[in-house]
Amino acid sequence: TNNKIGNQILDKPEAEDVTIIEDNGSIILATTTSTQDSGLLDYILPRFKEETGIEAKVVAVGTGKAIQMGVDGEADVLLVHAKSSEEEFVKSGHADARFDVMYNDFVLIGPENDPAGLVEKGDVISALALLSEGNYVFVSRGDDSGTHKKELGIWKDAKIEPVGDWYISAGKGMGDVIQMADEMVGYTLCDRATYLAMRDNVDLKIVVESDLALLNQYGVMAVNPNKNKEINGEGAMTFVDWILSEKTQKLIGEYGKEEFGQALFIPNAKK
Amino acid sequence: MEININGLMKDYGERTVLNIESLLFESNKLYGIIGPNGAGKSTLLRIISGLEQSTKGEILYNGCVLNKPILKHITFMSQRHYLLKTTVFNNIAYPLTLRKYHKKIIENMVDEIMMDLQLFELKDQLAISLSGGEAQKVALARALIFEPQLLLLDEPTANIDPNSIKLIEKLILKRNKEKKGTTLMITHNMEQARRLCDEVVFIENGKLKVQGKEKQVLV
Amino acid sequence: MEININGLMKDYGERTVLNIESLLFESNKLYGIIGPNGAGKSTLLRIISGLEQSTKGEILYNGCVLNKPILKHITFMSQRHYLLKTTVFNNIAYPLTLRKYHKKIIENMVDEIMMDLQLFELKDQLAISLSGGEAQKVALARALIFEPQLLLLDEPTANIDPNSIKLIEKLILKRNKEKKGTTLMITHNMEQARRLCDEVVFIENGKLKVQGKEKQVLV
Amino acid sequence: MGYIMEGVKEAFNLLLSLDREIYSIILLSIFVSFTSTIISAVIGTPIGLFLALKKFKLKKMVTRLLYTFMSLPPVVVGLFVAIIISRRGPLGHLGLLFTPSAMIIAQTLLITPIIMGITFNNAKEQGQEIRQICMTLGGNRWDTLILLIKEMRISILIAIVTGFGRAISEVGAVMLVGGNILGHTRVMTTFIAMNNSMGNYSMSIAMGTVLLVISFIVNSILYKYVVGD
Amino acid sequence: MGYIMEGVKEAFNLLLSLDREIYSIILLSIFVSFTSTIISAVIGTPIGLFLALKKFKLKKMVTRLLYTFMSLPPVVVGLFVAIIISRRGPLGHLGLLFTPSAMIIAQTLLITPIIMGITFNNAKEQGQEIRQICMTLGGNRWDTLILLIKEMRISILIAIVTGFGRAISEVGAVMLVGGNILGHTRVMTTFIAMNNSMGNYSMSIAMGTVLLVISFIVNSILYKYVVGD
Ligand SMILES: Nc1ncnc2c1ncn2[C@@H]1O[C@H](COP(=O)(O)OP(=O)(O)OP(=O)(O)O)[C@@H](O)[C@H]1O
Ligand SMILES: Nc1ncnc2c1ncn2[C@@H]1O[C@H](COP(=O)(O)OP(=O)(O)OP(=O)(O)O)[C@@H](O)[C@H]1O
Ligand SMILES: [Mg+2]
Ligand SMILES: [Mg+2]
Repeated sequence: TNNKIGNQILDKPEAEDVTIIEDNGSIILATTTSTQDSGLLDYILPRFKEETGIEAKVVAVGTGKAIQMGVDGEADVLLVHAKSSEEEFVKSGHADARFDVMYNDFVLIGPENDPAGLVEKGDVISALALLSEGNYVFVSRGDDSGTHKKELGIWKDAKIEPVGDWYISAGKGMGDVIQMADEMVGYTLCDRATYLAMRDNVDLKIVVESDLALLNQYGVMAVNPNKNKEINGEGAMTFVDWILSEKTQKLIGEYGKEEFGQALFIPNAKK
Repeated sequence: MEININGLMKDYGERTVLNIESLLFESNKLYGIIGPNGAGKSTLLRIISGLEQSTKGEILYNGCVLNKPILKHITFMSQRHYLLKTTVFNNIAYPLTLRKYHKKIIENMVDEIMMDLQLFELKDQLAISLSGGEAQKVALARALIFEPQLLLLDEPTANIDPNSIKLIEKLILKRNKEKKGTTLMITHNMEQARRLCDEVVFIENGKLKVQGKEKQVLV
Repeated sequence: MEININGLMKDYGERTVLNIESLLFESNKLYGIIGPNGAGKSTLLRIISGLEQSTKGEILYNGCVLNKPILKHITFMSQRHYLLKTTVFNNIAYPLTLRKYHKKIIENMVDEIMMDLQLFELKDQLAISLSGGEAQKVALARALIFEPQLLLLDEPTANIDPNSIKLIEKLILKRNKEKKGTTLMITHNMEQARRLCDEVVFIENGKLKVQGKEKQVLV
Repeated sequence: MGYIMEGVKEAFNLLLSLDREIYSIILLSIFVSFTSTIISAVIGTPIGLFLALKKFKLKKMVTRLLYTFMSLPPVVVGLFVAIIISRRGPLGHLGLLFTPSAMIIAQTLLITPIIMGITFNNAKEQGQEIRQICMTLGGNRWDTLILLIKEMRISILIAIVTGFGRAISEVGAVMLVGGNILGHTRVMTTFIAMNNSMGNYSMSIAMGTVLLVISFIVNSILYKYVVGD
Repeated sequence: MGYIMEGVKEAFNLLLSLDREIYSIILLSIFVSFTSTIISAVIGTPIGLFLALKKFKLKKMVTRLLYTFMSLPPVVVGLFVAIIISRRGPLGHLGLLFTPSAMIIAQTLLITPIIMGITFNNAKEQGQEIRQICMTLGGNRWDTLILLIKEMRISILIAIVTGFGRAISEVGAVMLVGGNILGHTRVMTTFIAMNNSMGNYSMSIAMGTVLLVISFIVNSILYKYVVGD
């Protein structure tokens, strides 16, 4: 019967059937808006509850805030994508370790007709350099998120300081920024998963992709349970083990194939 | 202004509070309206003033039904008068301000009536802080000042002291003598009705009981 | 209840509206308070009732200053009475409800006073829809019903028809004869003062002018 | 424009679909906003009446502060509550963050000043007379409070309706302290905000329509009950 | 708790720093909310008075709808406005999206029902008498409107203060239609929301404190001007 229930849940992954699953407490998972907006969590988390009896409560915020929640001990486990901040986090003793979970990549997206002709450039640094000449709008997350940090890193590599009317600092989540870029007929940098999830709603296409500089690595960290007695350290470890497990990794690799014709995330946990 | 009432009825729910077959108020006369509490006197005046709709019947003002130009020449001083949240002066001046009189003229007119009613000392006092009788005088002054062709007064001297009543009656009589307009005045003071009115109308249970020269009615 | 007033003063801003050096109201007597509009009569009653603070001076109720138990035995019917947004019955019953009388007793008492004042037909009518005189009767009934030791009435019959005035005066006199408490009553009706009062107090410009048996004062 | 038509259509589908998830979101919204409105009314009405009728020093100051608190920003209230009930905060041991209780607390803080302020303002105009009547007829403080509430019921109703409207429609506070967790703390407004940022406009419009319909029904019931027509 | 103390301290730093960016955010907030409050008051007050005093069929229905619209959720209003003025929307050619004008439009839609509803409710109680006085003394409709506004100024004030409070404190609508663009459409509430999502709590609290102080000053000025004390 167990198997049957599992199938039901897989059939309708967003449904969360609390009543028939034993209750083993809950953990708070702080993660980025991109994992929630892409629909991945709704897809895999029912499975976690089913297998472990632990409920993962997702709080989707910017990476900056997710990490702050970790520092404050407000979250039990973090699933974020800002490698250097994460390593800093571990170094400061807020977590014992960080593990790679999966990656996808960032893409530079822009209007269908690509008025700036970025498609020809092929690499992100020269594409951004062209944008910085100021004739085309670029919408930045501007919110200290993983994506924003990535973008700032690229500007730095390109030795350009992005200022001017063309550079829109939005201070908003990924989905909102994509919509703003669409509305303003501009460009933006975003993760592929969110773009794929939203592409039907906007007139934007990918103009630069597959640049090594655009890799987007997600990591998972169980927050140091010594911070306060409310932290569910055990549950957090269970989650980390679970998301790194072969079965879950496979599940991650499958997400999106049906709907978008390609996987949104590539699992890369090291065993 | 001549008022001609025909088949007037007013119902509140089941109850008919006013039912007057025919009643005529002639031009420039002063009428007293008397009758027990709840007889329908105020209701009648409210309907004549246009504040309330009758259930049935018709009222003609100089032969016409009520319209905006006529309305401008009617005023009604209610039993529970409302004074504006401003000074006594501004309250009395208000109808003149509405008619865009010149400031100087307004001042003269208001000063005059305040003198007549011994209100002058209260000129700049806020109306909300007046005593009951003072407030009633102000409401009366406000109604009298623009010399309406039809003046409807609902117990205008109920809270007034005997001396002031004399002043007020003098003003009302003067208006009547100078033929400045028709006056209908509700009162429970039979002496007053006798002193002032050309004719008295007695209403009971919503029905017109007697109309006539005061002496006949007030027996 | 005996009321002893000493050096009472009330100022509004610059103006002194009440300045009474000494005044005594004896137990179980009926006093009339008369005087021109704005003399300070209502102010005096409001201060005695505890609704307003005096600027200076002292009032003793049976020798004590005002406190909560005494307050329970005083009532004040204001010139601009406020009726509750409910039926006539509930309005009159309200002071008894506050005193947690038994429902049956309340009903009997209210019915009786409604009979006395010819209000019975209005029992279930909403108080807001009453005529001016009807409302005044209800306010009076509400003040009389719980038989206060000190009854303060501010022009209680100003809007009442002559017949009803007789009923009301009968009720007030009965109370006085049965020595159920002290009554202070403001009125502008000199006839009424003569008919009812044991003693009359004449106030002018905030000052006590004459106090005495009615005949001496009302000349 | 198409989104709007589509959204309204979808609103019907949403309601008719009998989807358990959608219904639990709607019910949670109603529950949270109702509870906080009731708590706020119970606290705000008497205090508003009291402040209006009592003379005391600093009354002017208190009045202005009260009006100021009527414009408390939901995001600030949310953050404030979040800090207090966060694990490191003084009430952390209660484990309230990201629960419906937290949302109720935040909304209560948000709308109590609104209910209090509107009640206060109306009582300043009509309350004195009512208080005096009760006093002269022998009522004590408690009687006065009861009578004030009865006589001012329509004014108090509008205060409560305004408060409820604010509670059920605000998103800033509940997003912060509730966290928009599926199946736990997701309410109508956070659902709408989330769908907005996912670009699912017609879903947002649909839920927005449902929200307005609920608001309409609640107002009608309250109105009927209080005004009696 | 530390955040809160820190935040209040930071609020002073913020104000004293004379940072142009911070000041332009504050000024934009005030400008946008003020403008929308004025527009809403000009529209909402007369209509509210009119609805309260006029007898017409469906009045009960209109009343309830009005109360319902008092609980319009900012996110829905924002989305609605965004759809209308987006590139593909009917007013797209005006290029209003992500401009202060868009924020004013959204806030105006949001608070007009609030101002209208509160005015309506108060006018139902006191308005009839005022209207009748004006009529019996020879005033026309316009005179009546003026007199109603004068006599009910305190009630109207509270309606406007409530509306302004809602406008300056809401984030859902301005975030959507303004876009929180640095130097263009970033206002106090979107700044706070953004700092929240960045985990800069003390910055949020600081700006929240500034917002309340401004609200206090605006209320005090309005109050002094209208009530005259
Ligand atoms: N809305 C209403 N519903 C029911 N009855 C009403 C309503 N309005 C007035 N009445 C009744 O109509 C009757 C007539 O009222 P009206 O005010 O005309 O009396 P009145 O003759 O002026 O009395 P008074 O001398 O007491 O002023 C009263 O008995 C009153 O109770
Ligand atoms: N708040 C106030 N500010 C200034 N003057 C006031 C205030 N309240 C009352 N007064 C004045 O105090 C005086 C006394 O008022 P009070 O109501 O006691 O008069 P009264 O003797 O009852 O008169 P009436 O016979 O007209 O009822 C009046 O002239 C009134 O204008
Ligand atoms: Mg009458
Ligand atoms: Mg008086």
